[in-house]
Amino acid sequence: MREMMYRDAICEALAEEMRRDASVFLMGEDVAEHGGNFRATVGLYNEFGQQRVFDTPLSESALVGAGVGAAMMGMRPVVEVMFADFVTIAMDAIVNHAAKVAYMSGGEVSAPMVIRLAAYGAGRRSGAHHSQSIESLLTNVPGLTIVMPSTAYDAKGLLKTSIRTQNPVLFIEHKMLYAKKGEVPEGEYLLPIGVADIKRAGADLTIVSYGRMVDVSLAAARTLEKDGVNAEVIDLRSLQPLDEETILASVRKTGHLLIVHEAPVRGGFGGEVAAVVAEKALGYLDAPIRRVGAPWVPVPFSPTLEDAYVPKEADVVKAAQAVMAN
Amino acid sequence: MREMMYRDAICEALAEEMRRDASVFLMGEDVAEHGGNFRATVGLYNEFGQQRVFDTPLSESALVGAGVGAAMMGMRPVVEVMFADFVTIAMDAIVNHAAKVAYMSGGEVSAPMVIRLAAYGAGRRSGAHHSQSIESLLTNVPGLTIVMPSTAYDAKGLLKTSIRTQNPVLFIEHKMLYAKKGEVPEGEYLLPIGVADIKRAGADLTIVSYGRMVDVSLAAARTLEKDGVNAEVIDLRSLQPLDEETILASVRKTGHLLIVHEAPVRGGFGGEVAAVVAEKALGYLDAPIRRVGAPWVPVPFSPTLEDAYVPKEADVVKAAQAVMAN
Amino acid sequence: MEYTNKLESRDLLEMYRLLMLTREFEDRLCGLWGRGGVVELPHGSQGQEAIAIGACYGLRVQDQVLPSLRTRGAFIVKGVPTTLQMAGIFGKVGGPARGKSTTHHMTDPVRGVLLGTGLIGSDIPVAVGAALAFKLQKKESIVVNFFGDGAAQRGDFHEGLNFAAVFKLPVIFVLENNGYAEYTPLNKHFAGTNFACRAEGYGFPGIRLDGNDVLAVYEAVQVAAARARAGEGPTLLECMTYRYRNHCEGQTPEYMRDPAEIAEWQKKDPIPRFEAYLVERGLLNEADRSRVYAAAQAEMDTAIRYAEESPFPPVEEMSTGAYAPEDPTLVGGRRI
Amino acid sequence: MEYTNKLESRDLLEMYRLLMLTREFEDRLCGLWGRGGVVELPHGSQGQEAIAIGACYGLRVQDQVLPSLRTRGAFIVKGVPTTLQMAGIFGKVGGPARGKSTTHHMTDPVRGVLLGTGLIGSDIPVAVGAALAFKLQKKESIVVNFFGDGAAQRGDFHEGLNFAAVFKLPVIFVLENNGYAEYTPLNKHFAGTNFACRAEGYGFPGIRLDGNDVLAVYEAVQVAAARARAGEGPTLLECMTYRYRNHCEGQTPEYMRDPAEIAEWQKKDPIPRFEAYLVERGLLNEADRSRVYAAAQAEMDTAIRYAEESPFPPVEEMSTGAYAPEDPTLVGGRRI
Ligand SMILES: Cc1ncc(C[n+]2csc(CCOP(=O)(O)OP(=O)(O)O)c2C)c(N)n1
Ligand SMILES: Cc1ncc(C[n+]2csc(CCOP(=O)(O)OP(=O)(O)O)c2C)c(N)n1
Ligand SMILES: [Mg+2]
Ligand SMILES: [Mg+2]
Repeated sequence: MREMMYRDAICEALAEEMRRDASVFLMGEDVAEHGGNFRATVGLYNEFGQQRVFDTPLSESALVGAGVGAAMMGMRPVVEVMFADFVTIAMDAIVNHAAKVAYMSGGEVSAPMVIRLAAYGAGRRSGAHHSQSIESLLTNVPGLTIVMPSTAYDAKGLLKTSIRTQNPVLFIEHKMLYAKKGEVPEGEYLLPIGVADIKRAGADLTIVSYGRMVDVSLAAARTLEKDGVNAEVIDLRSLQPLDEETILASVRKTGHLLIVHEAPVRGGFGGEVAAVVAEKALGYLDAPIRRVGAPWVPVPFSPTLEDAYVPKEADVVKAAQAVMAN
Repeated sequence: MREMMYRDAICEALAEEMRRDASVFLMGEDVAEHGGNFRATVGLYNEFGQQRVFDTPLSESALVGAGVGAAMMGMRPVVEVMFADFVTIAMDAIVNHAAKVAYMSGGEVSAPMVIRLAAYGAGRRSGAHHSQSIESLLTNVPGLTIVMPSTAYDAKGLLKTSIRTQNPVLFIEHKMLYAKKGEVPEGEYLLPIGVADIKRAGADLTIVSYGRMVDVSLAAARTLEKDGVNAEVIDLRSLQPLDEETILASVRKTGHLLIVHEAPVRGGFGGEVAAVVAEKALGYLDAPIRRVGAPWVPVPFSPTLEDAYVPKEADVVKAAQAVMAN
Repeated sequence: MEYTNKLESRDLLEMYRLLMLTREFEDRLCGLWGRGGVVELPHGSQGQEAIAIGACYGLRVQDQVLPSLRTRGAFIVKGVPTTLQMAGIFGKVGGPARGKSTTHHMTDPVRGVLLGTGLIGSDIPVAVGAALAFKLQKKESIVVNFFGDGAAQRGDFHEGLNFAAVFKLPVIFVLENNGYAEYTPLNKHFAGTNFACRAEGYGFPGIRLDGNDVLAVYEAVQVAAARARAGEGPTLLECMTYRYRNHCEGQTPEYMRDPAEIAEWQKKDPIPRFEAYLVERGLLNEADRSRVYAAAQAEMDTAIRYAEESPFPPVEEMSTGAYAPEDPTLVGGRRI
Repeated sequence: MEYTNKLESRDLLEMYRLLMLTREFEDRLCGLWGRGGVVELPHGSQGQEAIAIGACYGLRVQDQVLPSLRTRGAFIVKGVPTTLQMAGIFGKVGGPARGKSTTHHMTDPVRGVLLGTGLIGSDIPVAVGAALAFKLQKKESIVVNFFGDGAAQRGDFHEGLNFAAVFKLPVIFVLENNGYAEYTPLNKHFAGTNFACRAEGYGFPGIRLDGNDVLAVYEAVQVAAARARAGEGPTLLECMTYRYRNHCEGQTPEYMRDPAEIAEWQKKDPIPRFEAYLVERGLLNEADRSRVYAAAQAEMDTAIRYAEESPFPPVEEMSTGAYAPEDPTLVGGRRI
């Protein structure tokens, strides 16, 4: 099958949806001629022109707020917020406006828009302000949909769906995945949001992950196999909606759960996953639930420190062994 | 013992600390002559004058950002952000500046400041934008301290401590607690942050809660007593640091855990508590962990809807019974 | 006075009726507060009605308004029924979103009222985004966004106005400068001499005008609207005014303000002023005045009765509606 | 020229040295990029050095600066060792915060450099807050905050400047207008004619000046500083300039820009310009020039060697330090 990079899959999804629906447009900082800080919008300006692909002032709050206004008036904005860390500037527009349109209007209006956070996560020596995993700042906000793809295939299919939903979607891309290649079929396809993907089937241990940590978990699963531990790796793909069924079915089968994300452990989304299982499949657990995530510090800059900060295969393997030891 | 209202306990804490330390000052919208939207700063302007108690423009981002700057230069600002919902506007100053000062400066500087969110929570028919429980927007951010007092006594002791710590503290007050009376001793006292309080001892069921839901949990515990269920109610008092030991000791004793907060369940801080227990005391659990929280919608305005939205004693009792049924 | 001169007698009388109705709405509402029934905290706009009426009269149905807390008249001119507004204020199912939302920030997509927010100033970028939609859709519609002097200190004011300027969007910013943000007087939150000059910093016209002169507001908005419809971009109108009531109900009107200041502004009340103009032009006499007033009273009687009789929303509706319905093949999983 | 006239020859020569050293720092850094060693992405300030040097020369030790991404010279004038800066850029333990932070936003409390942020524009309120502290502490110190034309479109610019105005804070806002925010040219993010006029909207002076004239910048900052120290409040200085390099390393310098535009600005380069002035005043000859240049080269050799030799920080340090140490009787529980 055709191979393409995660960033190109995103770009292709945008192009296809813009061709299909004239109300879709893209705005953000340097997304037009420059093609986006992470080069995920290259060529769109040339194809669609400046009416549909345009740069905005350095104003993340207005950028997202204007997206909400445009969405309420019948457009389908795709808004690129350059680094996910910058979402803190647009929090109000997201939490207090976009997320509340449907409910506050009694269903008369909605805000169908995609806010692409391009990108989250550590690994590029960018320091504390350009490296955060910020998803759990947004996971307690009713009205939002939160998608975090881990492969080119998922990114394309989920982005196309995100653009077509009737509600605001946070589409959170990992900066270390943009250059990652993966199989993407030629024709059009959509992937449903809210359906986790079992990236690797296994019988002994359930590893729940999302975003960049899926690959780390998969690598760990391969290593664990050598130790005789057959791990199932579930890629949540979206945190909201959460596919509880896939998680629960797996845990009922394996009896062991490990949750892996890049965000710090305390207050991270892993707690939610653990809580769902501790409520709905407690009796199936043969061992304590463990979580792997970053330590409780900001993302450090220096390579040695940053590399130590990001959860690695060895961390996942070690935690998995601890789970299996019970 | 002397009785006083939660709001007056807050005011007294501020006054005492301002008398003690000339670097403490208070700023916010209408905190001076008006005495604060929730009347928790009445009289401070008269005592301390406008150099130390002053109103600011309607600019929450600058308000908190300026607090960070002042704190770095040796002051101890107490900043009042009127409704907790407005913290979304100051997210960047909190998450990307205040929280990172100590780490990014390698310990050379810190930002000792208190950000009073006055106030969070539903119950006043204020609609979706003035009623949210926003704590879990902040619980995954290393560098922050998060305090949520449930009584006048705790509010005073914890606020005084918050002002004296070396790091930024989010001090989150519930609007329905301001008029609640409680015993507050005459003399000075401090309460340690990070130490949960067992508001009611019990042997059968652990209820973990914080903020306004502590009273609701206590009421439920009294009702449950009649059914022969002896519930222990733990008031976390601070979410960061989290007092894991008190939670774990209780669960090891009771074998049953119910978590109660006002924020929506999904992505709420209850997940974190559940995860800690599912990792560290799983073997002691005799029943699935349950959580009580708001439904997955914005806070509605109409009294019938808002009353149905906020978790109530009956909800806690029902969930407790479900836990105990196992 | 290009536009004002085109107003016919019936327009002037209609504006007068709208002013009276808005005042009556606010007076009745504030009067009811504390006596049961009213659930939404009133933020009375008495004294400021000329801004809403002058600005919205002459807008098209498709034009969108985004009112401030203090722009009751915008809902009224846009035709949002007073029954619906009052039922909303009472928290009843007959109100906006069947009671889920306050009327303060309600939307009425058909009549052209955009969904606002309780976060003062945050609606400015949203209004700008609606104008962006109009531009992209090549529509002739415009957006009129109202906000106060307090809101003008929010970062969103700055980002929103600059954004609108860069893309030459069809939006009019109506700044209701009533000299206070809650209890903070202007001189404690602003060190400049006027807000209108801020427009220069974005590259479009800013004008300060008498917000208690309904025709001056009408004229200024019509000029700005023509500019906006012609693709020439936004305008900032700083309308000088004053509110008689406190920031919201619950205190005496003169709480933290000098009663003399209030009295001084009452002399410039927009309603008697417009009345005098109409009388002078021979368009209104005492009997007309009484008739208009009686009609406003009657309408408010009806609205209040409607609000009282409307039931509270059924509890089951509370937990639904956070999302617009989705095609189930697109979105699965559990929404909780 | 009240203040400039007071500059002695040695001041002028020192400013020249600082300009040269800053340019050399940036050139060497950009040259090293991509060849191993340099970890922090360089955002070269070549062409803009006169702003930093002019603004910071003449500040007191206690005065705080908060540099932009493009104000290398501020660190240099403030005396932050080039060894420390370069080690930081290399991600070494000899850098700021022992490698935990980039140098872009480093702090040096003793020399008077405030901790910045990677969120462009968000440091403005923080600088204002530092000035607030000075005011409350009744100190004579001031804060100088640097940021670009892009940053001036952030809400924090607006809130920060208004806040400073209301409280008459001792802060100087130095806007480095280099005509671009990343790849977006000014005319795509700004529809006004200048930024200086925005100050009027807050009620303090705003001045546009030639940012490539080190003495013009010095003079303007000194005037503003005197004003600030006298308790008269802030000033906005819009310094017109241009950067030769791209937004950051990684593209060719002329990426998305007209090479003619770059060439045009190179004619106005602040360093030859100041050189010519010094030569004309008889303060500098070719030999001096070479000596200063050689010294800058030598200093950078040392800095780079130091950076190369400094070890990477020990991994154990990564997970500590999110909090300043607390009295354990005040804070317990688990920090994770
Ligand atoms: C972001 C935000 N900050 C503070 C408040 C609280 N608040 C409500 S109205 C108001 C004052 C608004 O002043 P102005 O914009 O002048 O409008 P006015 O009430 O005078 O019409 C404040 C501070 C709020 N609702 N939102
Ligand atoms: C809040 C925020 N938005 C976007 C960025 C990405 N970014 C970094 S520098 C920059 C442009 C800054 O332009 P300007 O302020 O003019 O400074 P210059 O680089 O021209 O010196 C942008 C958009 C950022 N770091 N922070
Ligand atoms: Mg006002
Ligand atoms: Mg620039």
